[in-house]
Amino acid sequence: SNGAQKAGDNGTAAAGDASSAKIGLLLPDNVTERYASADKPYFEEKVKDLCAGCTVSYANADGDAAKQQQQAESMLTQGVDVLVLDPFDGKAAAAIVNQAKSKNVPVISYDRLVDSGDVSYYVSFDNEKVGQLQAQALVDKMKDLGLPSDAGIIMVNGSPTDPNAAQFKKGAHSVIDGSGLKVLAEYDTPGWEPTKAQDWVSGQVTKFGDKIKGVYDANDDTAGGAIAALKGGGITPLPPVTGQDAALSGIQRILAGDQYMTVYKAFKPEAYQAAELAVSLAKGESPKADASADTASGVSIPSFLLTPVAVTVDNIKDTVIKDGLYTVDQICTSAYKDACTKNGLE
Amino acid sequence: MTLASEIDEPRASAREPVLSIRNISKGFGAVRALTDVELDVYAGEVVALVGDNGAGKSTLVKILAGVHSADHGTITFNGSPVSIPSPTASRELGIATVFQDLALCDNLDVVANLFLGRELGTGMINEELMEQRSWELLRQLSAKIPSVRIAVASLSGGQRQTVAIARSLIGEPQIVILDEPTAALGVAQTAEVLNLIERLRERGLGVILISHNMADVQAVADRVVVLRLGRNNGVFRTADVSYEDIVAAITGATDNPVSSRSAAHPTEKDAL
Amino acid sequence: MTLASEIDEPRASAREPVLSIRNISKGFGAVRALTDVELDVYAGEVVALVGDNGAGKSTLVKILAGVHSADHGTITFNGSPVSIPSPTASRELGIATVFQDLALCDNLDVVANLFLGRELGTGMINEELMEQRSWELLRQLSAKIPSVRIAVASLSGGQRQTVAIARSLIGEPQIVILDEPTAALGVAQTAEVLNLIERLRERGLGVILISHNMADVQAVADRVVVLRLGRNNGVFRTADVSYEDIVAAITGATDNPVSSRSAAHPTEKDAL
Amino acid sequence: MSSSTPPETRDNSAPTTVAADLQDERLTRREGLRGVLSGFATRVRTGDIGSLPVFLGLILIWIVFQILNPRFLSATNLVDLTLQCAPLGVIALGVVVVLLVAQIDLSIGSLSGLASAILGVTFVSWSWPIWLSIVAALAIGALIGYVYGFLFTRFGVPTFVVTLAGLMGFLGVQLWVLGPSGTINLPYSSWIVQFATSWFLPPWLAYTVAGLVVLGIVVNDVTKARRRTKSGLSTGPISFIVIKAIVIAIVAAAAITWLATNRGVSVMFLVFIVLVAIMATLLTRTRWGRWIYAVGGNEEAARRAGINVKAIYISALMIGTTLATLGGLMAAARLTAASISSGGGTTNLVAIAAAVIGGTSLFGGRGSAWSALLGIVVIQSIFNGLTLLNLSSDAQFMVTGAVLLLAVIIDALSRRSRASHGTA
Amino acid sequence: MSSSTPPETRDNSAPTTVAADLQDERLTRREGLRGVLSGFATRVRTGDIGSLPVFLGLILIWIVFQILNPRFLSATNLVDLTLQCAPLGVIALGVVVVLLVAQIDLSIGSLSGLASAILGVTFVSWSWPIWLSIVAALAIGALIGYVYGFLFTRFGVPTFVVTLAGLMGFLGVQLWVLGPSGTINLPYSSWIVQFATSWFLPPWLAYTVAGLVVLGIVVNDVTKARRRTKSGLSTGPISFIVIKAIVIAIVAAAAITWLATNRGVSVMFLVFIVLVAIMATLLTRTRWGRWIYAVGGNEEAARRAGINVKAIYISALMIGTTLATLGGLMAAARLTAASISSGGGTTNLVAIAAAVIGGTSLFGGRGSAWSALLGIVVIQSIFNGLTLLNLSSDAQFMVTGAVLLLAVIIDALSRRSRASHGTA
Ligand SMILES: Nc1ncnc2c1ncn2[C@@H]1O[C@H](COP(=O)(O)OP(=O)(O)OP(=O)(O)O)[C@@H](O)[C@H]1O
Ligand SMILES: Nc1ncnc2c1ncn2[C@@H]1O[C@H](COP(=O)(O)OP(=O)(O)OP(=O)(O)O)[C@@H](O)[C@H]1O
Ligand SMILES: [Mg+2]
Ligand SMILES: [Mg+2]
Repeated sequence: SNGAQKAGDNGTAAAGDASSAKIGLLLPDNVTERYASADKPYFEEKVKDLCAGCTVSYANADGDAAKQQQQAESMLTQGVDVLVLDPFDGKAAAAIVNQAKSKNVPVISYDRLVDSGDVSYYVSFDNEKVGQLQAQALVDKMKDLGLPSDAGIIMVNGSPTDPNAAQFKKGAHSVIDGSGLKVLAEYDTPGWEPTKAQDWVSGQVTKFGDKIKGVYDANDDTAGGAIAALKGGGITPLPPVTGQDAALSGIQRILAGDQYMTVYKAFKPEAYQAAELAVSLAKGESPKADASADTASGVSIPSFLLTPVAVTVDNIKDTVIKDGLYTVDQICTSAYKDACTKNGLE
Repeated sequence: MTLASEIDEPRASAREPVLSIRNISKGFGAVRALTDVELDVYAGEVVALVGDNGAGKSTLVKILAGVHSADHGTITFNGSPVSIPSPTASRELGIATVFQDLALCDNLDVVANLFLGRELGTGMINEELMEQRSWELLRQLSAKIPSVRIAVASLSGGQRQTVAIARSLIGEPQIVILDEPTAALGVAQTAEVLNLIERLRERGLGVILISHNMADVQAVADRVVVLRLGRNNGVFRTADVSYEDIVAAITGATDNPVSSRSAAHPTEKDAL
Repeated sequence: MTLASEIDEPRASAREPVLSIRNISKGFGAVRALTDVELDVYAGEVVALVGDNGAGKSTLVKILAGVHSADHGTITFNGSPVSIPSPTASRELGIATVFQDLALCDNLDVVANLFLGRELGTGMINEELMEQRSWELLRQLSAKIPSVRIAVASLSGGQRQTVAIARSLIGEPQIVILDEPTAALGVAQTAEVLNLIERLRERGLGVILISHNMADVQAVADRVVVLRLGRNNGVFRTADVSYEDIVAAITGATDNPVSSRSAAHPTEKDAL
Repeated sequence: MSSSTPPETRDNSAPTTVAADLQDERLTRREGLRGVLSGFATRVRTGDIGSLPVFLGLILIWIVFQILNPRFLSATNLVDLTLQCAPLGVIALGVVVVLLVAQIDLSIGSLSGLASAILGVTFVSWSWPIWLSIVAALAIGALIGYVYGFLFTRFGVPTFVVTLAGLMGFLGVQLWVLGPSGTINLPYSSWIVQFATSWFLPPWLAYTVAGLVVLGIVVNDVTKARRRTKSGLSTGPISFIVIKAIVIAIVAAAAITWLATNRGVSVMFLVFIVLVAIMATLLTRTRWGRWIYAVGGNEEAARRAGINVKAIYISALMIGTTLATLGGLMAAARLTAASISSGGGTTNLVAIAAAVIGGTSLFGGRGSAWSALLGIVVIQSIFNGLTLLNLSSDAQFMVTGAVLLLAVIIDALSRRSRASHGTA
Repeated sequence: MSSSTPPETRDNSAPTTVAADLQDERLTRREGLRGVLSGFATRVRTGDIGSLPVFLGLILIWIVFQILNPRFLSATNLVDLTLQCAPLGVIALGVVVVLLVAQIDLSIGSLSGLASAILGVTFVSWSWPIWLSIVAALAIGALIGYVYGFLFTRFGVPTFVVTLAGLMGFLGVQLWVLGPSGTINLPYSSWIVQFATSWFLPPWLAYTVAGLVVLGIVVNDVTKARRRTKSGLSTGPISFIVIKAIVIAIVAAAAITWLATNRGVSVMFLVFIVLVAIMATLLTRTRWGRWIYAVGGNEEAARRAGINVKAIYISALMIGTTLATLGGLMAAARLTAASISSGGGTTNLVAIAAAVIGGTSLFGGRGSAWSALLGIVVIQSIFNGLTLLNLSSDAQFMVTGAVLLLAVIIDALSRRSRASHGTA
C-alpha cells in the first residue's frame, strides 16, 4: 500500500490551496435510499464544518459502472484534490483509481472497497459482516420462537448484477449454512426490484405454504415486497423477515411488527469519518488509520471500519432516533401511531 | 395562351363561377410544379383538366383539397375568397375529391373505408346499415367486389378505385373533383362512372375531371382546360375542338408521338 | 367457352409456346380469384389479357412473377414444366414484369429504382453511368420527369408508371408482362409505350399486355384472352373480333353498361 | 409452399334470394354450423387465425410448467397469477392503443413509478383523501400524455424521443418526489391496498357476473343477427351462437369454481378485464376507435378523409399515459409501498412485449385490446412458472429468453403460410 | 403556412447545350457558387436540410454548457468526451443499419455485456491470446445476429420479440459466464486497455491523417465532377469543392490543435470515425447498401426487384449484433473490467436514441451512418455536461430529459415547414 499521498504534489489547478480544496464524492446508485438521503448531506455538512472554503462535487452513478467512470473523469477534469469513491463495482473501479493516481489525486474508498492497491484509505462497514449480522439475527430469532433447528427459510438476495449483493449473500450463507436451518429456496432479485421479490415470494408461498418459518431478505425494499407477498398469501403469523439500510419504511414495518429487523449502518459517523479524512488529505496530512482491510488481490489498505448494528423493535430509540437519522414524527405517521404508542415512541 | 375569359362561358354567362382560382403557383424544392394557373368551374358543368404527365394536375387538385398549400394565388368559392388549409376545410366548403393515389386505409375493410369520417349510427357505429348502403353504392358503380368485409389491401386495382369513387357519393358536395377516376377501371365500370358524372352535372354540381383518355373527356366534359409544364396552355369548349387540337395543346406541338404514331398506323382508330 | 387450342395459333402454328399455363387456380380465403385458367404466349406475339375489375388478371400476373404461388395448375416455360417460387426465379427464367401497383421503393430516387437489383458498376455503384442511362431510357418514353435525383414518392402518378415501365427495358427478358402499363400515362407517353411494345414484338419477345383500354389492345395485340370472374371466357384473334364482341365477353352479356351507354349517346365515338 | 386445397363444393346456379353480401359467384358458399366450422378450418389452413396460436402457445406453456411443478395450476398460484397480471396488464392495454396509431411510449415505466410516488406522498405523507390522490395521479398522467401529443403533433418530434426524454425526466421527478423519505409504505388497511391484495369476489357474485356476461353476449349476437337479416345480409347459424355461449359459460364456471377453492376471483383482475372489454368496445364499435385504426393504417388517408388526426394521436397518447399511471397505482397498492424502484427495470419492455405478443403490430393499425390480456397472461405465466422452478438467476434469465422465443415461434409458425397466401 | 417565395430569376430561352439533368424547363436554374448557396437557402427555408438542425442543437448545447462550466470545452474534457463516445457510438452504428431495414435490436446492451464477459473470461481467466478472445466475441456476436435473422426471415417472428428474448437470454449467459468471479479486471498493460485508454495520435500523425482525408475528399469530388461532365450531366462549381475542402481542413486542424494541448486524438475514437466512414461508403456506394435502403423502404418492391431480401435482413442484423459486441469490447477495455453490470442500464435505449436523434428513421429506409456519430456526440455531450454541473441525480435525470427534448424540438421546429411543402 502506498498509504496517503500528499495533496501538495497534486498537479491539477487548485493544487496546494487547502482552504479552497475541491473534494469529489462519487456514490453508486439511487435504488438504495441512504445515498441521497444520508451520505451526501452528512458528508457535505461535515466538510463545510471543517473547511468553509472547500467545495464538494457530487455525482451518483445510478447503478452503472461505466457512468461512474465518466463521472470520475469529469471530476478529475474539474481538478478535484481528493476523490471519495463509493464504487458501484469494486473491481471495475480500479480503473478510476488508476486514472486518479496518474493525476496524483488520492482516493478514499468509501463504504465499498475498490480492488486496487492504490487506494489511500478505506472507510466502511463490512459488507460481509452485514450479511452475517442479518443471518445471525434471523437464526437467533427463530431459536427464540422455539422453531426446530432445521426449520425452513427462504432467502431473497440482492441484485444478481450488483457485486455488493454477492458479499451480503456470502456473509449470510456463512452463518446460515452452519446453523442447520433448511434453505427452501433462494433468489437473486434483479435490480433489487421489490415487485420481483414480491412475485417470487408469492411463488414460494404457493410452493411451501407455512413451511416458511423465516425469510432472509437482503434489504428493506425487497423485504417490503416479500412481506406483501406473505400477507397476500395468508401466512399467519408472519415469519421473521430481515432487512438492511434502516429505511424509514423498514423501521415503520418493524414497529408494526411486519418485519423483524434491519441493519443500521450509522451513516452519519461513516460520512463524517470520510469527510474528515478527505479534508486532511486535501491539507496534505496523512492521518493514521486504526485498522486495515485487504483487497481481493490481497493488498492491505489502511482503514476506518465501523460496526453495523442490528435494529429490532427494541432498540429503534437507541439507534436511528438517537442518531437523528429520523425524528419520531417522521416515523410515527398516522398509520403507525398505534404501533408507536405501543412501543413507547412518542 | 387562351384564358378562360376569352371563350364563352358555358350556359349562363352572367353567372358567377362556383370555384375560381387565379395565379396559383406551387414549387417543390427546385421544381416549379405550378406557375400562375387559373381555372373556373361553374355549377352544372363538367370541366376536364388535361395535360401531360407531371403537368401539375394532381398538384392543383391537392391544393383544392387542402392537402398542399399554394405558394401564392387566390381561390374564390361562391364569390368569396377562401383559404383551404386542411382537407377538413375543403370538405366543409363542399368539395369532394377522389385522389389519384386513392388515399385508402389499407388495413380497414371496404365498408370502413367508404364511410371513413362519416360513419353512420348514433353513438355506436351501425355496421349493418353501413354494409347495406355499401352494397347499394358499389352495385350502382357495377363494382365486382366479392366481399365488403375484406381489407382494401387485398382488392384489385380497379376495385380499390371503385371504392374511392364511391366515397365521393356520400355527403352533399357542391364540387366533385375526380383525379383520373377511370384509370384502373374496366369498361363497364368506366361507363358507369361516366354515367355518374352526367348525373352529377344534372344535379347542378360542378365537376372537375382529370383524365388522359380523350374519348372519355370528349364524352362528358363541357370544357377542357389544358395544363402544360405547370402553366395554362389553353381552354376549349369540347364541342368546338378536335382530338388533334387537344393533343397538340397537351404536348405543345402538332408534331408529337401521338400524331407520328397515327401517321405510321393509319388503320388504328383515330381515338387511339 | 373458346380455348386457346381451338383458334389458329399465330404465325407459326407448329411452334411451341414460350410460356404455357394450364389449369391454374388460386384462392384467397373464401374468394376464388382464379379457377382453371389457361394461357399460351408465343415468341414475337403480343397477347392482351382483358377482363373486368377483379377478374383475376393481376393475380395471374403475380403467379407468373413469383409473387404468389398457385394453388394448383402447371406452368410450362420453353417446353419444360417450371415452378416459380420467387420473383428471382421468375426473373431468372427471363420474365420481366411491370406490376399494376408499380412496386417502387418510395424512399429511393428514380435512378436507384430504375436499376434496383441490377446496379451498374464493378464493386462500387457507378452513379454517373446509371444517371446517364436513366435519362436516355426516360427520354425514349417521352417521360416528363424534371429530375432523376428526387425520391419517387414525390413523382406524379404517370411519372411513377413511366419509371416502372422503363425498368422492364433493362435486362434481357424473353417474356415481358405489362399490367395496365398505360393507366396513368399521358397521350404522348401512351403512344411511346405502344411503340415500345411493337419494338419488343419485333425483337421476338413474347408480351402479355393487360389493359382496360380496348383501343390500345386493338392497336397492338395479336390475340385477346378474356378472363371473367376468374375463369377463361374466350380467346380471340384481334383481327377477327369487334370491340363489341370483346366487351360482351368481358361483361358476360351483350347487354351491358357500355352498350346501353353507347345506345344513349349515339354521338360518342364507338371506341368510347 | 403451394399446398393443394381440397376441391370445394360449388354451386353455379344462383339461388333465388341470396343475402346482399353473398351474391358474388366466386365466394365459396358455406351454410349452417358446418359452414362455420369449415370456414374456420380454411382459416387455420391459410394462417388467418388471429391470436389462436398464441393461445395454443399459452396452453402449452401451462402444461409444461404444470408437469415441471404440479403447483403451477393450483388455485393459489393461479390467483397469484391473476394478481400479478393486472397492474402490468393495464399498462399494456395503454400500450396497445399507442401502438395502434404507430407510435410508442417508452416512459410507461417511469410514469407508473411516478404515479406510485404521487400516491405515496399525497396520501401518506400529506394525508390527502385517497380518491384525491388517485385522481391527482391520473390527471397528471393524462396531462403528460397531452404534452407528448402536443409535442408530437405540433412539432413532429418522434414519440420515441419525446417519451425517452419522458422516461428520464419522470424518473427524475419520481426520485425527487420520494427524495427525502425514500420508500413510503401504504397502510395495509387502506382500501386501495385491500383492493389490490385481498378483495375477491364471493363465488355467488362471481357466478352471477359470469352469467350476466354470457347473457350479454347472447343478446348482443342475436340482436346483431336480427339486424343483419333485416338489412338483407347473411348471418351465421343460430346454433353457433348457442354453442359459443355454452362454451364460454362452461369455461367461466370451471375457472370460477377452481379459483374459489382458494381466494377466488380478484376484484383487481376483474377491473382489468372490464377495462379491456370497454377498450375493445371503444375500439371496434365507436368512431373514435375506427379512426384510431385509420390513423395507424394510413395517416395521410385519414387526414384526407377529414379526420382530426392530431386529436386522435393526442387521445391515444393520453390513454397510454393515463393507463400507465393507473397501472402504477395498482402496482403500488399491490406492493403496499411506493418505492424508488417502482416502474423501473423491465416494466417498459415487458408491457410493450405483452402487447406485441398478444398480436398488436408495432407498425400501427393492427391489433386489439384483447391482445393486452393475452400477452400479459403469457408473459406472467412464464415469469411465474420459472419462479416456481427455483432456478439460479442466470438460468432464469436464459430460460425466460428461450421460453419467450418459443412462444412467439409457435405463433409465427402457424402464421407462416400466410405470406404464401398473399395476405402478407 | 403558405409563406410566399421570393420571385426567382428564370430564363425561358433554352441555352444551347444544357446538361442532361437540367433540361426540364420547370427547374429553377442555379449556376456557380451563388447557385449552390441559393439552393442551400431554399433547402433551409423548405426544411430539407438533413442533420443540420441537430448539428445546430449540438452547438447550442455546447455553448450553454460552456457558459455554465468553463471546463466543458477544455481539451481534457473534450478528450474524455471522445473516449466516452466511441464504445456506445459503435453500438449505435450497428443500430443505424438495423433501423434502416425497419427492424429493431433490443439486445444490443446484453450483447455488449456478453462480449465483455467473453473477453474477461477467455483472455484473463483462460489466458487466451487477446486477438483470439476478440475474434471469439465478434464471432459469437455475428452468429447471434445470424440466428436472429434466421428466426425473423424463416418464421417471421418480429425482431422486437426475438431480440427481447435475446436481451433476457444473453443477460443470463453473461451472468453465467462471469458467475463465479463476478467482475474480472482486465490487465492495465494489455494492448486493448491501452488502446481504449491511452493510445492517442501524436499531433504530427493527426495532422497527416487529417490532411490525407481532406485530400481524399478533394480527389473524390473532382473525379466525380469529371465523370459527371463526361456523362453529360451537370456539376457543381469547382470553387465549391475548394471552399468545402478548406473549411474541413480548418475545422480539423483547429480541433486537433486544441485536443493536442491535452492528450490528443484518441485512437479508439479514430477507429469509431473510420468505422462510420466505411459504413457510410458501404451504404451509399455499394449494391448491398442500396438494397438495405430498398428493403427498408419497401420490402415487397425490393423482393420483386429480385433482391435477396432475406440475406439483406440477415446481414443487417448481423452487423447490428457484431458492432454491439465490438462496442462492448471497447467499453470493457475502457472500463478495464468485464463486469456483470456491463451493458445494463440505459445502454440499449441510449444507443437507439443516438441513432434516432442523429436522423435515422425508426420506420426504415431513411438515415445515414453519420447519424450514429452525430447522435452519440449529442447524447454524450448532454451526459458529460450535466455531470460537470454537479446536480443531484433527480435533477440530473430531469435536466437530461429536458435537454434531450429541447435538442429534438430544435430539430423538429426547423423541419416543421417540410410537411407543408409536401415532402412529408
Ligand atoms: N410532394 C412533392 N415533392 C416534390 N415534387 C413533387 C411533389 N408532388 C409533385 N411533385 C412534382 O410536381 C410535378 C407535377 O406533379 P403532379 O402530380 O401534379 O402531375 P400530374 O399532372 O398529376 O401528372 P400525372 O398525369 O402523371 O398524374 C411533377 O414533376 C412532380 O415530380
Ligand atoms: N392478397 C389478396 N388477398 C385476398 N384477396 C385478393 C388478394 N389479391 C387479390 N384478391 C382478390 O382476387 C380477385 C382478383 O384480383 P386481381 O387483382 O387479380 O384482379 P384484376 O383482374 O387485376 O382486376 P383489376 O382490373 O381491377 O386490376 C379480387 O376479387 C381480389 O379481391
Ligand atoms: Mg396526377
Ligand atoms: Mg389488376
